Amino acid sequence: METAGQIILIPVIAGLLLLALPGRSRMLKGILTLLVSALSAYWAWSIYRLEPSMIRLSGTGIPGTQYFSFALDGLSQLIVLLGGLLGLLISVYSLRGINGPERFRNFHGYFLITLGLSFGTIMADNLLLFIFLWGILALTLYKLIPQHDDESSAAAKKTLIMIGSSDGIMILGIAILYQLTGTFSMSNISVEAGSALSYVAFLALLTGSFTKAGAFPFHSWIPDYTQKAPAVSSAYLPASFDKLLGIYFLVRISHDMFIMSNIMHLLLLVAGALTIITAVMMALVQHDYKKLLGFHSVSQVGYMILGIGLGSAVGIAAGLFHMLNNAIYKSGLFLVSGNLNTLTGEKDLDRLGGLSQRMPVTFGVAIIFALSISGIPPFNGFASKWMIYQGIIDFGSGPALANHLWILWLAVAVVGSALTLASFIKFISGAFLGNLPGRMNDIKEAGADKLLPMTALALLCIVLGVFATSYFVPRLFFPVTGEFEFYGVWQSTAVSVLILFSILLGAVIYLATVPGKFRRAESFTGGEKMSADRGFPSTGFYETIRNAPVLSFMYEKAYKGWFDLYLRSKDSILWMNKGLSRYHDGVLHTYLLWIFAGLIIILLILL
Amino acid sequence: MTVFILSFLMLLVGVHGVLTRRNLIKVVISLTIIEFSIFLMLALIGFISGGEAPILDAGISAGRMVDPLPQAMVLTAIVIALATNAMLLTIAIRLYKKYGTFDIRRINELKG
Amino acid sequence: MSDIISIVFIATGILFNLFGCIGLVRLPDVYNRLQSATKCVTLGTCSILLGVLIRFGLVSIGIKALVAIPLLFFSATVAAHALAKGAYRFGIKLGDGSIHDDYKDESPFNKTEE
Amino acid sequence: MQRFALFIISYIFWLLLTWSAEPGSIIAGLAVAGLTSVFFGRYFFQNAGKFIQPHRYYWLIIYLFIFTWECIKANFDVAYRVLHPRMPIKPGIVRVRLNLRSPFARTMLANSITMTPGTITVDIVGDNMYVHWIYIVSEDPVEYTREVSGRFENYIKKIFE
Amino acid sequence: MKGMSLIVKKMAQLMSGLIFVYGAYIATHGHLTPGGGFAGGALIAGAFILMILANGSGYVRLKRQEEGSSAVESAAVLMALLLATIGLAAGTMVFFNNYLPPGIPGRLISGGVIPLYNVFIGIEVAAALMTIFLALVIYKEEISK
Amino acid sequence: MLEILLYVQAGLCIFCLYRIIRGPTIADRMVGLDIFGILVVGICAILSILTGRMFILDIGIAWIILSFIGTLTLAKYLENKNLNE
Amino acid sequence: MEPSVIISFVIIPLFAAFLIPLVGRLVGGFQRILTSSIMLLLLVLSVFITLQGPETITYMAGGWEPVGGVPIAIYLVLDPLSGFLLTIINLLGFMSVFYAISYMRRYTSENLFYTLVCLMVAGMNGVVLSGDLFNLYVFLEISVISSYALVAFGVGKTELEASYKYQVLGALASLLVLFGIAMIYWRTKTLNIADISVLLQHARHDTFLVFVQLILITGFGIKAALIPFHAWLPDAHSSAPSPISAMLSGVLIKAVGVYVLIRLFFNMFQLDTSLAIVFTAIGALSMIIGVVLAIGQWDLKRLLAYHSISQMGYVVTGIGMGMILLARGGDKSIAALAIGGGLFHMINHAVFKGLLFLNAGAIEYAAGTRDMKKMGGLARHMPVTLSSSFSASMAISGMPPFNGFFSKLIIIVAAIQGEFYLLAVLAVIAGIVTLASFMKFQRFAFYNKPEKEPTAREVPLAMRFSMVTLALLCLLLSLLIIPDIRQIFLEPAVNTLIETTEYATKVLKL
Amino acid sequence: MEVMLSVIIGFMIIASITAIYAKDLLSAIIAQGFVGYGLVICFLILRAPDLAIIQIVMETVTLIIMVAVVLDSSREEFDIMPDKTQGVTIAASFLFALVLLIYFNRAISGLDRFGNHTLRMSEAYVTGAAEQTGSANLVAGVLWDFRGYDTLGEATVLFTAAIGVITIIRLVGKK
Ligand code: NA
Ligand code: NA
Repeated sequence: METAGQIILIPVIAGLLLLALPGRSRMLKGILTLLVSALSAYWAWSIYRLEPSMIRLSGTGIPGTQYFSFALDGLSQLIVLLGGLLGLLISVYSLRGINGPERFRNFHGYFLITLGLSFGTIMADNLLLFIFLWGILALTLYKLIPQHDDESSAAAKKTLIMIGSSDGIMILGIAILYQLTGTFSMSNISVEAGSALSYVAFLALLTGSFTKAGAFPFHSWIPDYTQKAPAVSSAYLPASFDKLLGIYFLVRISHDMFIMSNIMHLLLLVAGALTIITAVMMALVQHDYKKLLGFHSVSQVGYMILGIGLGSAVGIAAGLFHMLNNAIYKSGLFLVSGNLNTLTGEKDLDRLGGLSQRMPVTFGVAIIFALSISGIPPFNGFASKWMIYQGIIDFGSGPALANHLWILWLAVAVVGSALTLASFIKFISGAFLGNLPGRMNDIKEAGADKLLPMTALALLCIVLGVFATSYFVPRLFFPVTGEFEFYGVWQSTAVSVLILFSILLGAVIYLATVPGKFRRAESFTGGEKMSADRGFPSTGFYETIRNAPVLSFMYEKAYKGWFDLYLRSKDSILWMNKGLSRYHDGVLHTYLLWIFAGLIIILLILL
Repeated sequence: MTVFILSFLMLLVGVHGVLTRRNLIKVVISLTIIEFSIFLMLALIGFISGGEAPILDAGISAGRMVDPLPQAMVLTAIVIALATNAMLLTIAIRLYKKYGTFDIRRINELKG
Repeated sequence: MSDIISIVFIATGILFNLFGCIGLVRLPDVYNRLQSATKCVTLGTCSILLGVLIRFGLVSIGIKALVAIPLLFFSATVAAHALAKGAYRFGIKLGDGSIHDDYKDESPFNKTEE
Repeated sequence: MQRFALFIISYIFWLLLTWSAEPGSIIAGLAVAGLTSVFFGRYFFQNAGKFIQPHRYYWLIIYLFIFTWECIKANFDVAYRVLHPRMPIKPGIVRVRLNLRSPFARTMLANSITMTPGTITVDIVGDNMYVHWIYIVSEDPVEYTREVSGRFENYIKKIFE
Repeated sequence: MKGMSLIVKKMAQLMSGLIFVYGAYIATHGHLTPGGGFAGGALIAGAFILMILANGSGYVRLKRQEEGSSAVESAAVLMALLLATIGLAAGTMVFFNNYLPPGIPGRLISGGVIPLYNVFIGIEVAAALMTIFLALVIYKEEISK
Repeated sequence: MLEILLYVQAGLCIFCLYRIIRGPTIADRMVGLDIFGILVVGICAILSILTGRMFILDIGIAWIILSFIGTLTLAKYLENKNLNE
Repeated sequence: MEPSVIISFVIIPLFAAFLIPLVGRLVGGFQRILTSSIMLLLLVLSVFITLQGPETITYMAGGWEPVGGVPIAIYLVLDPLSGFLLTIINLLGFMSVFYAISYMRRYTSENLFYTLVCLMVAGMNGVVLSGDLFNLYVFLEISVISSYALVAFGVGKTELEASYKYQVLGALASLLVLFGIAMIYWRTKTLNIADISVLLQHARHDTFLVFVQLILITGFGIKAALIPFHAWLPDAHSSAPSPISAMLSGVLIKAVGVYVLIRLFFNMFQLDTSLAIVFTAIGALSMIIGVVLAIGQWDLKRLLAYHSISQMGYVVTGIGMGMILLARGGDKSIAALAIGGGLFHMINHAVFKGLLFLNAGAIEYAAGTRDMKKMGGLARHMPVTLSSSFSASMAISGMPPFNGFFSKLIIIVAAIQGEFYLLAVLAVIAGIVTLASFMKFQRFAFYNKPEKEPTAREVPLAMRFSMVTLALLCLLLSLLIIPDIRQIFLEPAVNTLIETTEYATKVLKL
Repeated sequence: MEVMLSVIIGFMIIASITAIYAKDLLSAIIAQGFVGYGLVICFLILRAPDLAIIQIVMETVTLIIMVAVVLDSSREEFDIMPDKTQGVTIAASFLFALVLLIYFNRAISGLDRFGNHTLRMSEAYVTGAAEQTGSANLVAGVLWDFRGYDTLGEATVLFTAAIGVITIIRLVGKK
C-alpha cells in the first residue's frame, strides 16, 4: 500500500520539482530522473510481487479520498512492472537530456510526472480516478512535444485534441457504466452486453483505449507526433507508455468490465484488421523515417487488438505479449531513429545511406528490431504474432460470424507482417546500406549512454523471443489470463508455412517497390501534384500495384486526409461554423428578428 | 380591458418599429414607445375606479386611493428609461461621426 | 355665481382654443399657423386659468392659476417668436399668398424646404 | 442690485407658490431665493433700480388693460379670418423701425406684438424689427409701423425705459 | 453653440431664475405635492439649460462647468447615500431608516428624512442632466473645431 | 358641464396631431407640438377644478416651463441647422 | 451574524463609486487603491459569509416589518445561492480590478472607469441579494447600464458599435423584464419574490403564467446571452477592455441572467415540465451552437466571447436537467447532481473565462493585437501568460486536473443518470470542439512562428498577480468535487434550488 | 373615463406609427414627443400626478437630447439603400404582433378588470402610512421610505448614465 503511494507520488513530486528547477542543469536533471526511475522500477517490482489486493484511502479520514481506490490484480501488477522497466530504460537513454535542434528544457519533469501518473492510472480502481489521471496524461503528452515551429505546434495541437476528445467520450462511457451498474469501481463492474446503452458505453471506452493506443480510426495523431517530437518522447509515449495504457485499458474493458458479445468481438477484430492494413500501407510509402515508425506504431496496435479481440486466453495473452514486445522493439527503433536524427540531422530516408559503416552498433540493433517487428523468428515479435495466429486458428472453431471469418483475420495478420517486413527492408537499406553521402563522412557512432539501452532492448528482443513459451508467457501472462496450451513452437507446419510465406511476400514487395535506390520524383496521382515530403516513389510502386486501381485511389484520398477522423471532423465543424457565421451579419435587426422568432417559438412550445 | 389591449397594441407598434426601422434614432424612438406603453400599463394596473390620487389633502381619506406602488415603480422606470435613452443617443451621435450614417446596415464591422 | 362665471371663462377659453386649432389646420403656411394657433390657444388657456382663479379665489390653487398666466403668456410668446425666426432662418419660404417680405434682405439663407 | 431684485422677485414667487405661513416654508424660501440670486442674478435686469419707481407701475396697469383689449379685438379678428370660408388673409413680413433703445423694452415690445393676434415678431436687427403680419393693411411703411407697434410703443417706453 | 435672438435672451434671463425657484419648490415639496427630487432637479437643470440655449455656450466655461456639475452630482448622491446609511450607523441597524420625526403630514417640515432626500436627489438630478447636456455641447464644439 | 368641456379640450388635441402628422414642413410639426403643450395646460386647469386638487396646477406650471424649453430647443434646431450647413 | 452586514455589499461599492469622481481628480491613484481595497474587502466578506453556514438571512430595508403576514419592505435575502453568486462576483471583481491597475493605464479617464466598475459590482451584488422583483430590476439596470458604458470605454469605432447593439438588445431585455414584473404585479399585487411564490404555489398553470414566463425567459435570456438571444455578446464582450470582458463574461451574464432565471423559475414559479424542457433546450442549443461559432474565430477575444455562450449553455443545461427532473417528480438526488454540476460549472466558468480574458488582455497589451493570425512565438517571451492561459484553456476544455473537468463530468454523469442521453452526447461534443478551439488559441498565440520575431515582454506585476491567482484557482476549485468541501460551498446553494418552496418559507419565516 | 383613455391611447398609437414611419427624424422625434405628452394626460386621468410631472420632465429632456443629436447629424432617415429583407421583417413583425396580441388577450382574461385593482403589498402604504412616514404624498413616502432602497438605486442609475455619457462622448479613449 505504501509502495503504491510512493510509486505514484514520488515521480510526480520529483517531476514538479524538476519543472521548477532552472533550465541549465540538464545533467543533474538526468541523474535525478534516472534515480527516480530506478526507484520506481524497484517499486514496480515489489508491487508485482504483492498479493492482489484493493487499496482504499477512504479510511484515512482525509476528505475526498473515497475516490482514491486502487486495485492490484494480476493485470495491473503486470502492467506496472512493465511500465517500471520501460521507464527505467528510457531514463537511461535520456540521461543527458535531449541535444541538438530538438532539445527542450522540461522533458525530464514531464517524463517523471507521466511516469507517476501512469502508475496511478494503471492501478486505479475507481473509474473517476482513472479518467482523471488518464486525462492528465494527455496534457503531459502534449507538453512533451517541443513546439518550435508551425508544424510541430500543429502536431501538438492535433495530439491533444484527439486524446482530449477521446477522454471526453470516455466520460460518456463511464457515466453510462455508472448508470448501468451504480458503481465507479472497475472491479465491481461486469456488464452484460445487450442493451443499446451497454454498446454505447463499450464503444465510448473503446474510443479512449484506441486513441491512446493509436488504433484505426483514431490513430492519425501518432504519425504527426512521432515526426515532430524528439525520439525519446516518441519512444517513451506513443511507442511504449501510451500503448501500455491503451492496451491495458482495452484488456480491462474486454476482459473485466464487459461480458463480450459476438458483435463486440467482431468489432474489435475488424478494428484490429483495419488498423494493421491501413497503417502498414501508409508506412510502406513514407520517406520520413520517423513518420514511417509512427505508422508502424499504429499498425502493431492492430495485432494487439486482434489478439485481445479474440477474447480467448491465448488471444489476450498474445495481445499483451505483443504489446510488451512492441514496446521493446519500437522503443528501440525510435532510439535508433533518434540517433540517426541527432547525428545526421536528416529526417528523410532518401538523404541517408551507407551508415552501417559509421554506426555499426546502431545498424546491428536496428536489424534485430526490424526483424522482430516483422515477426521473424527467433525474435520476440515472432513469438507474440505466432500466438496471435494460433489464437485466430482456435477462434475459427466458434459458431458466430466473427469465427467464420477467421481466415480473413489470419490473412490480414500475415499480409500485415509481410508488408511490415517490406517497409523495414526499405528502412534498413535506405539508412544503413547503399552509398554514404559525402557530407556524412565524419559521423561517429553515438555514445555509450545511447547505445547501452538500445543494446539492452535488442537483447531483450532475443531473450523474449527465445524463451517465450518456456518462461515468459507462462510466468507473465498465465496469472492474468489463465493457462492455455501452446501448439509447439517449430513443429506446426501451418504456422511455419505462414511465416515463410510472409517473409517471401515481404521480399517480393520490397524488390518490386524498390528496384534500386530511392528516387526523388515528383509524383502525380489523379492529376494532383504531391508535395515533396509526402510524395512516394511512384514508378517502383506502381509497377507492382498498378493492377490495383482501388489502392491508388485510396492512397490519393489518404494523402488528402480523407481517412483522418481529425481532419474530417475539423472540416465539418468549420463548415458548420461558416454556415452559422453567415447569419451573424452584424446587422442589429437580424439579431432582433432572432429574438422575437425565439420568443414566438418558445410560446408555441409552451402552449 | 380595452385600455390594456390598446396599450399592448402600442407596445407592439414599438416592437414593430424596433424590428423594421434601420435608423439608430428610430430604434431608440421605438424603444421609447415600448417604454411608454409599459408605463401606461402599470398605471392602468394600479388604477382603482373612483380612487383619488395618492396624496393626502383636506377631505381626502386614505381609503379610496389608487395604488401608489405602481406609480413608484413607473417613476423609477421612467428615470431608468431616461438614463438608457441618454446613453443610446450619445452612442448614436458618436457612431454618426465615425460611420457618417445612422443606417444600422452600414454599421456592421463586427460580424461573423 | 363664481362657478358660472368661471365656466363661462373656461368655455370662452375653449372656444378660442378651438379657433386656434382650426387655424392650425386651415391656414396655408407655417407663419400663419403660428399666428392663429399660438395666440388663440394661449389666450384661450389663459382664460381657462382665469376661470380657475375665479372658481377658487385667492387660495393656494387660485394663486397657482394666477402665477401660471404670466408664465404661460411669456413662454408662449417667446416660443412663437423663436419658432418664427427659426423657420425663416431654416429656409422655409412664406406661403404663396404672401404679399410682402422685407426680411428677405436680412436673411442670406433662402434654402427652400419641401 | 440686480441680485437683490432677483432675490425679491424669487422670494415673492416662492411665497405665491407655497402660499403658506409655515415658518419652515418661509425660511426655505429665503434660502431658495438666495441661491437663485447667486446663480442667475448676474443676468437679471441691467438696471434693476427701475423697480422702485412707482410711476412705472401706474403705466404698467394702464398698459395691461390696453393690451388686453387689443388682444381680444385682434383675437376675434383672427378668428374671423380663420373661420371665414375664403380665409381673407394677406400675409407677409414687414420691417418696422424701433424707437426704443433699451434691449429689455424692445423685448417687451416684441412680446406685445407677438402676443397680439395677427402679428409675430420674427427678428430684431439693428433698429429694425421684422414682423410677420397675417393681414397687411397697407404697403406704406409709416402706416404699418403705426398699426403694428404704435399702439404699444409709448407705453412700453414709459414703463421700461 | 450660438445664442438665440435678443428677445429670447432677455426673456430667458428673466425667466430662468423663476424656473429655478419653481424647480426648488417642486423638489422641496416632494412629500406634499407631486414631483419631488427627480422632477424638481430636472426643472432646475432646465433653468440652466435655458440660459445656455438662449445665450449660447460662449457665456460659460463649459469644461469647468461640466466638471463642476459632475462633482456636485457625486457629492449630492453621496449625501443621499450617507443619509440612508446614518440609520444603519446610528445603532438602529436599519438601512433607510426614517430616523427623523415624521411630523404632521401636509407641513413642509414633515416626512422625516424624505425632504432631505428630495433635496439631495434634486441636486443630483439637476447636476446629472447638466452634465449630460454640457457633455453633448462640448462634444459638438470639439468636433466642429 | 365641466366634463364635457374637458372632453372638448382633449378632443382639440386631434388638430395638433393632424399637424404633426401632415407637416408639411418641420416647423409645422413643431408648432403642432407647441400648441399641444399649451392645450394640455388647459386640460390640467379643468382637471384641477374637477378634482378640486391644487397640485394638478403644479403639473400645469411645470408643463408650461418644460414645453417652453422644449420648443426653444426645436427652434434652436431650425436656427442652427441651416447655419451649420 | 448581524443581518445588516449584507447591505454592505451594495453600499460599499456605491460609496466608492460616488467618492471617486469627487476625490479621484484631486488625489492621484486614489481610484485604483480605493477600488482594489474595497473589492478585496468585499471578497473577504463574501467568503466569510459563505463560511458562516447555510442559513438564510433576510433583511428588510427601512426596517418595515410585514403587516398581516404581507411583506411590505424591500427584502434583501442572503441564502446560500446568493452567497455563492456573491463570492463569484467579488472574486472576479477583485481580480479584474487588480489587473486593471496596470492594464488601464493605457486608457484615458481612469476615474470614470473605476466609478463604472464599482457601480457594476454594486448592481450585481444588489441583484443577487434582492428579494424583491422590482428592486432586482433596478439593480440589474445599474449593472447593465454601467456595462454599456464600459463596453464602449475605448470609444473606437467597433467599441461604440458593439455598445450600441448591446444597449439596444439590453434595453429590449430590460423592457421585457419590466413588462413581466408588471404582469406579475397585476396578478399578485405584490413584488416580494417569496410572497409571490406563496401566492402562486397553488395557482393553476394557466395562459397567464405561460405568458409571463415566456416574457421573463426572453428578457433574462437576452441578458444571459442564451441562443437565440445571444447575438450581442460576442461584439460586446470582445470590445470591452479586457478586465471588463473578464467581468462581463465571468459574472455579469450569470448574475443578471442565469441567476435570476433560476431563482425565479425554481423559487418563485411552480416548476413546470414544458418550461423546464424549453430552458434545457435553450441551454443545449447555446452549448453547441456557441462553440461551433467560436471555433472559426480569429479574433482572440471574440473566440472567448462565443465560448461564454457555450459554457453558459453547459450551466443552463445542467440546471435545466435538474429542473425537468424536479418538475416531473423524478429522483431528487439526480436533480441535485445536475444542478450541482451546473452551479459548479458556473463558478468554474467565472474563473477560467475571467482568466482567459485577462490573458487575452495581456497578449493584447504585449503584442498589440487580438488577431491570432498575427500573433505567435509568445511562449518564450511571456511564460506567465503562457502557463496561466494553458491552465485556463485546459480548464474550459474540461481536461483534468482543472476545475472544468469536474463540472463537465458531473453534468455528463447527471445527464446519463437522468436519461438525457442526447444532452450528454452534446455536452461531450461541445467539450471536444472547445478543446479544439483552445488548442488553436494556444498554438497560434504562443507557438506558431510569427512573421517577425515578437518583441513582446511579460506584462506588469499586477496583471501577472491576477492571472496567476486565477490559474491557481482553476486547480483549487477542483477540490469542490470533494463532498466535505462541497458541503460548505456548493451543496447549500443546490439545496436552495432543490427545495423550491423552502425559499419562501425561510424568507417569510412561515 | 375608459372611453377618454381609449381615445387618447388611440391618438398615441397613431402618433407612434407616425414616429416610426416618418422619413424625417425630427418629425419622428416630434411625433414621439406627442406620444410622451399624451402619456402625461393618461397619467393625469389615472390619478398619477407624480408620474405626470416626471413624464413631462423626462420627455422634454429626451427631446432636448434627441434634438442635440440630430442637430449634429443628418435628419434624413437614411440615404437610399435597397433593403431586401425589409418585406420579410415587416411580415414577420406583423406575425409576431398577431400571435402576441392573441395570447396577451388570453393571458389577461383572468386578471382584474380595469379599475378593479385590489391592494396587497401597498395596502400598508395607503392605510396609516402617512402618519408613520409623515409624508402627505404617499408616492413620495413609498419612494423614500418603504422603497427608499429602490429609489437610491434609481438615483444611482441616473448617476451611472451621466458617468456613462461622459465616458462615451470622450474623443480619445486610449492614450
Ligand atoms: Na473534453
Ligand atoms: Na500566428
